[in-house]
Amino acid sequence: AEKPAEGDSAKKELTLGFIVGSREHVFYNLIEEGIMTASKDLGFKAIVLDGELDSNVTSDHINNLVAQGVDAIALSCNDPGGTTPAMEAADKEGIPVFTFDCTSDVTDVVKCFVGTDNVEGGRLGGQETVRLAEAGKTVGIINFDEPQSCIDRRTGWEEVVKASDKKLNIIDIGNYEGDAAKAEQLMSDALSANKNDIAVVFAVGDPAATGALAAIKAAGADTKIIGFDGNPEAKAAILDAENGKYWVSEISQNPIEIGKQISQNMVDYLNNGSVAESKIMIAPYIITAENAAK
Amino acid sequence: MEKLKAWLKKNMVIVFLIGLCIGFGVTTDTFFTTKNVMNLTSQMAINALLATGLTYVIILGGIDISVGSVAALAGVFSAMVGLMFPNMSVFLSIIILIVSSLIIGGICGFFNGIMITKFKVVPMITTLATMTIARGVTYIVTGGTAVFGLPTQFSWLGAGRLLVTDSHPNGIIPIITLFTIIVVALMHILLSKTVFGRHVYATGSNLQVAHLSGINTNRVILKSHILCSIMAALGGVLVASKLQNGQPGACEGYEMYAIASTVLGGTSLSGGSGSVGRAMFGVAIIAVINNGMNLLSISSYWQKVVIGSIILLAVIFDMSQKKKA
Amino acid sequence: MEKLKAWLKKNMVIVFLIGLCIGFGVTTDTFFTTKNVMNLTSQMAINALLATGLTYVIILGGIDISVGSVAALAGVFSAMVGLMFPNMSVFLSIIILIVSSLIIGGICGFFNGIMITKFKVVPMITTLATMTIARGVTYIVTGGTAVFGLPTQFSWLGAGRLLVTDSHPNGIIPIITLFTIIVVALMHILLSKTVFGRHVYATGSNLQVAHLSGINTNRVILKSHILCSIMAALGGVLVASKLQNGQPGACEGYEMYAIASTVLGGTSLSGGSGSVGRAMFGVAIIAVINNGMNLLSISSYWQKVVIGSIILLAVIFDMSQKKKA
Amino acid sequence: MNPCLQVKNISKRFLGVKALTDVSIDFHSGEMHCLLGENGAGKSTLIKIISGVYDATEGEVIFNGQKVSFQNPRQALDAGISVIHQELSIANDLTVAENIFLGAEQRQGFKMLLDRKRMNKEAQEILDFMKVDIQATQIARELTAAQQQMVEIAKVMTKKAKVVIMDEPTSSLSGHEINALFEQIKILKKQNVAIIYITHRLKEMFEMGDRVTVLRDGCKVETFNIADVTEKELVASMVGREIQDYYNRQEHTAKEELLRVEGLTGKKGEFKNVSFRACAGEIIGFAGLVGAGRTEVMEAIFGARDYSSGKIFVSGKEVVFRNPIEAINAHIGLVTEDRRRTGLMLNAMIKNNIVLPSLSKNSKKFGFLDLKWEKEVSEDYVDKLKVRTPGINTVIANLSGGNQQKVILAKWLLANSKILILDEPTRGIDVNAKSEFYALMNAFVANGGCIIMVSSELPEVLGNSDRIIVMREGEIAGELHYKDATEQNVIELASLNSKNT
Ligand SMILES: Nc1ncnc2c1ncn2[C@@H]1O[C@H](COP(=O)(O)OP(=O)(O)OP(=O)(O)O)[C@@H](O)[C@H]1O
Ligand SMILES: Nc1ncnc2c1ncn2[C@@H]1O[C@H](COP(=O)(O)OP(=O)(O)OP(=O)(O)O)[C@@H](O)[C@H]1O
Ligand SMILES: O[C@@H]1[C@H](O)[C@H](O)CO[C@H]1O
Ligand SMILES: [Mg+2]
Ligand SMILES: [Mg+2]
Repeated sequence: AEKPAEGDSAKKELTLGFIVGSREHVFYNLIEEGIMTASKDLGFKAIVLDGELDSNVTSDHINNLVAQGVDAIALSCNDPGGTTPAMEAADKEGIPVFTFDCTSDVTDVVKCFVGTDNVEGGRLGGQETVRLAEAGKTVGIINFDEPQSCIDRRTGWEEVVKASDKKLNIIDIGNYEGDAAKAEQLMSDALSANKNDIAVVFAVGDPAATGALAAIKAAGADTKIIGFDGNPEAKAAILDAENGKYWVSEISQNPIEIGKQISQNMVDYLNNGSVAESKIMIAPYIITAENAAK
Repeated sequence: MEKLKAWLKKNMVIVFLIGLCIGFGVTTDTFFTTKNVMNLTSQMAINALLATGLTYVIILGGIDISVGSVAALAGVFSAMVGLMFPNMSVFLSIIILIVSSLIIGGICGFFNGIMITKFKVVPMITTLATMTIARGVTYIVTGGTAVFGLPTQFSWLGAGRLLVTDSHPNGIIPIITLFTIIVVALMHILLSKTVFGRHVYATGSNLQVAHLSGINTNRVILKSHILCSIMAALGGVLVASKLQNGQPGACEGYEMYAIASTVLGGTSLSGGSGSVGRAMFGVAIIAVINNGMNLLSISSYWQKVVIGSIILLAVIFDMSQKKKA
Repeated sequence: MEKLKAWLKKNMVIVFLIGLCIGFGVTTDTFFTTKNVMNLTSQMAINALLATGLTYVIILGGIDISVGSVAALAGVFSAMVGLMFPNMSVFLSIIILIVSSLIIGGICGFFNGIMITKFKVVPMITTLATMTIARGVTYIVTGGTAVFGLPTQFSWLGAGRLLVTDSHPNGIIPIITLFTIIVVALMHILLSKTVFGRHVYATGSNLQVAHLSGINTNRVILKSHILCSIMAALGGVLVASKLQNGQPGACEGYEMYAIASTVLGGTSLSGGSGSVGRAMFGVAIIAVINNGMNLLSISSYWQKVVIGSIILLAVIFDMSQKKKA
Repeated sequence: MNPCLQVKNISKRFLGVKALTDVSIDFHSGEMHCLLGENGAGKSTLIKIISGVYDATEGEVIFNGQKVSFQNPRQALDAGISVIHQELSIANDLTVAENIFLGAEQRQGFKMLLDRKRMNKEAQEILDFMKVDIQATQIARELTAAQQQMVEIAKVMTKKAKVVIMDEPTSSLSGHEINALFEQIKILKKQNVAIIYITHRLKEMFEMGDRVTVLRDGCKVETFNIADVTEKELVASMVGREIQDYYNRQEHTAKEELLRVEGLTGKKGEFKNVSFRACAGEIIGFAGLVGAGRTEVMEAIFGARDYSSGKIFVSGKEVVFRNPIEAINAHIGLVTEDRRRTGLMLNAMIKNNIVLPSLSKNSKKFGFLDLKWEKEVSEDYVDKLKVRTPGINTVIANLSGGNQQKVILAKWLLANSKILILDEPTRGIDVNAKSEFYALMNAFVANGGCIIMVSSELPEVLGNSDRIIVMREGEIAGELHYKDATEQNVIELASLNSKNT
């Protein structure tokens, strides 16, 4: 894409298109919050669309944003490369493409990616697991097998837990498919199968942690939960006298920051023709009862 | 002996269910533990309620694919109401849950029923619309976030257990199981022993005949849809209670398992015949398969293949035996 | 004048569609741009193919809720085959896509058809099972991750555009649109102009009469299900081609929009009447609403509410006019 | 004496159709008042207005001296008007007792719970009293059409109604059951109930009726005292002109053998050891009581029902039809006994129905439809068979029964049938349409075709057949030449009592 003339951009308000992974997920709604804050601060018009975690829908949205004549597009690709043809077509039309949360390695048109280092987040989850479990105990993971972000978390978690010298026994509790109630059932069944003897469970997303919490309480087990995302309900649970006995730790992303940063980079690119860094990894961090209140 | 054979032929589903249980009993060492059996009954509860309501509308020759969405709406509604009473007693929480499901189920069921009887929209399309609209409303009222911060009392009905012992410090018998048994039993009696129930069968068997016999068929259809949605809503508030949390995305796709359970229980999709009690065997089959496969750590991908095949097999098996009888 | 009125009454859906377009044309300044209109036609393609196949089985009085899963299976299958030919030409890619859909659609449709005709399992349950099994198989063969790394040629059919100009560096006319128009037109002719098509209507109108009139109704049902699944599979390979990528989670829930489109187009869920051509108006209505609401930046939550309401409204509107006629 | 029920200046308009025009009739208690008229004359419409199914466009209904306007069947029932409708009104999935008490269930426990025991007991009592062999606890689906009709009769008997309306109650009944029905009617009369009775069978009217009102094209022609009128006068009044002997017997000459059946035995014992032959130029009548197994034999011949043993020969060659397709290819046609369920695609057009079995053989290249051919042949047959309709594009559900039957006949003529099997071909069809239908049958055999006619209406069998085969409990009880056949000896052969003689 060509560098826009300096004088122009000062006057004309920019219109930026965003496609979030799914409006049915708090995490993305928080990213949207970040985008909206940035839109006020930086003075651009934001069009935010729901990708419904469906690459076909996301591709259609990209084409439609191009037809609407937006100045730049940012999207969350839930799998490596699913939206490549549409992204490349947009680029060819002179509209720069950005990604957040999940990116595509298949194409080189992406100007900039802002997201969490999910492998690192998984490692933090692994550290917490090792910290919370006594040696030789069983620890489990509730995973979500499809989104690349969650696959990465699992990779990081397994790496650390396997490497620990506590000789923890790892079990796979199952694929919760994004449904809290399904996670509840998986967790109850795992507790049955292991006679309540699971020391720690790592949930790759907050809905899974919510389900696990209900199952653990009902079973009368004392399994500790480590969640992922940093949603408000996670913080509330950690601070709660009762629930905080189980849900003790959370690996938090910073979705609002992701939303702000992606916006900033888009504006920068449109103003300067380039971005400072093409991959911005926002470090995940651990939340426990000590720092949850902030 | 002959009698036993005839009974077996008519009740292949039960035989099938027992077979499954024995199978999992042999292949795992936890299937028949008290804890697992109790879990299993509590896991059946939601689908049992959905299938109970669906039995009514399927006997009418209709269908309701909105049950999952109605459940979710009722769930978040009850959670939002619950937030207004941070110091609620267990008793109040039960009232909140039940009243929420009556309100949301009543509204959605009334809407479905009116569309079908007054506007003559076929049930599949009516409930498809309701499914979409109710889900939309759920997301609008919650803003897409889970409704959380509810007190523990809120989860008594959905997650509590009775009979605390030393080895079971949290109790043995799930309250949700008892509650569901009572509701399902009442709904079974309503369908099989009352005049209203008879009118449901008659309307489903032949609407024209029922009308000419002086039955207000529109009212029967309307009431059945209200009951169906209330059952769905009850399922939804129980999920919320269980999770102590109102999830806008809850119960998505549950309609399909509920329909399958009802059909497995012998209710015919063309209407006129079926039974709440027998639908429970369908519910049990699906729950046992899920639970057993989880105990065996079968991957969720293979679980899909297995559950689809078993539904098909059970239906074929059941039918082929009935034909011979 | 009278004739126009009569025509309008019979074709309320078209009036509805035109009204929607005018509405969005007035409220947005991009709806009627070439780019947007072309996007719109290409975005209709998948649902158009699904609805076309569904029209056949719905005319038979059946249903197929497995179309979304069959589409996904065919999509990943075509992508996996495509990976074996890293240097494929555009021509070969088209062959791969079409042959994949014939194979997967053929197998799934045959399975559905045999279950329905030989094992007498009702279509709803048969296709519910196929829906679950096909999705499971799709996840198993892919291990849950997308099949990627396909060459650009693979996406010619699904994402390519003809007529490249300066202002349209990607071309104007979507190839997927042309392809879909041809397939849908052929399927329309098959249904409306051939003996086989007539047999589909006859079987759906009254199975027994058709059988006693010398029609091999089982074969008609089997063939229709194969056609329906092939259309679904074609839709699926086009998604894969469009995304240059085989997604195991693709097309989930698409069956509901396809069914709604078919019904909006006037095909009756009780069988015996309907038309592929008219189903396309239903497809267009849904696509226009989606597109228009996005242009108006209506939130996706409200979109659900609006689309559910409009499906309901359109059906009520259409029926009330027909009754008066 | 004051009339118990009056209709005054009733008119009824459906979209585009005027079904009734200014009809006024008085009905009296203790009297059986018959309604007579051709198919589509408006008889059923009138009773549906009386019983709250339809609203009248104009006019009023006066019941017990008061103007009434029932909004639904419930209100009419509550007022004491009870109806047996023309279409069978049975809920197949319910038991006999549940059907009998449908809408008027016996209750217990706070009026919510069903009192099954009492319903079963009382239902069984009335069935036994009517001397029909039906169990109150049977599922209605398991009953034959005749038994279902008897259940409907039992249902009105329990209602203690002041007016009982019966719309063609005997169309699926045979002699034995008709007698049982007449016994009940006598009881109703004694109880001073007003009876409105619709039938196309004049004989029944003369046997049981007191008065008769003739309707033609939705208008009332006249009300007669049955004692003062002849059959001929009634028919003339109904049709609008004199009709001669409507069986119009013609002499046929049997030619070469077209069909021979040897020792045909059904898989479930529906029929046993059935043998007969039928020749070109003949009409063979099949008589018997309802349930004698005639329908099943015909279905077996047509390839629509499996049989366990026996042989079928067409034109001397042995055939085994695995399905109707093969029978149709051998030029056999079957007009089934249940027009609406197995005879017609009711929501399709006339032309679509006519060409259905012949489509494949008359298509263009690649299986394309020949629409010109479809139009031509349909119009041709509609003309030839004098089907009364605005055109071949009319939806067949809108035709009268007789005209529907002609379309079915056209369908098999077009399919080039040589052997036509007609199962109860004139059920529910008015006398005029019947006589036209018989003429078509005669023309068909005169052209070298062969007809096998199953009918429970004896006059029809006697009036048209060359030979009469009588079935009893699945077996052939005897065969009579028409000259030797009388109602008496056919009934004797058909009924159980004569088994030992
Ligand atoms: N619901 C309806 N809608 C439109 N037309 C109707 C309807 N019901 C009856 N008709 C028409 O009204 C006229 C009278 O029909 P009706 O059924 O009363 O005749 P009928 O005398 O009972 O005939 P049959 O002897 O065949 O039973 C016919 O022309 C019929 O087609
Ligand atoms: N599936 C079956 N199993 C056992 N018996 C049967 C079965 N189907 C029919 N029958 C018996 O076969 C006989 C023939 O029944 P059906 O009423 O069809 O005879 P029909 O002579 O054609 O009567 P209609 O005069 O009404 O046409 C009856 O006695 C019936 O009970
Ligand atoms: O990739 C996303 C986010 O990172 C978040 O955890 C929500 O679920 C996943 O699908
Ligand atoms: Mg009539
Ligand atoms: Mg018969």
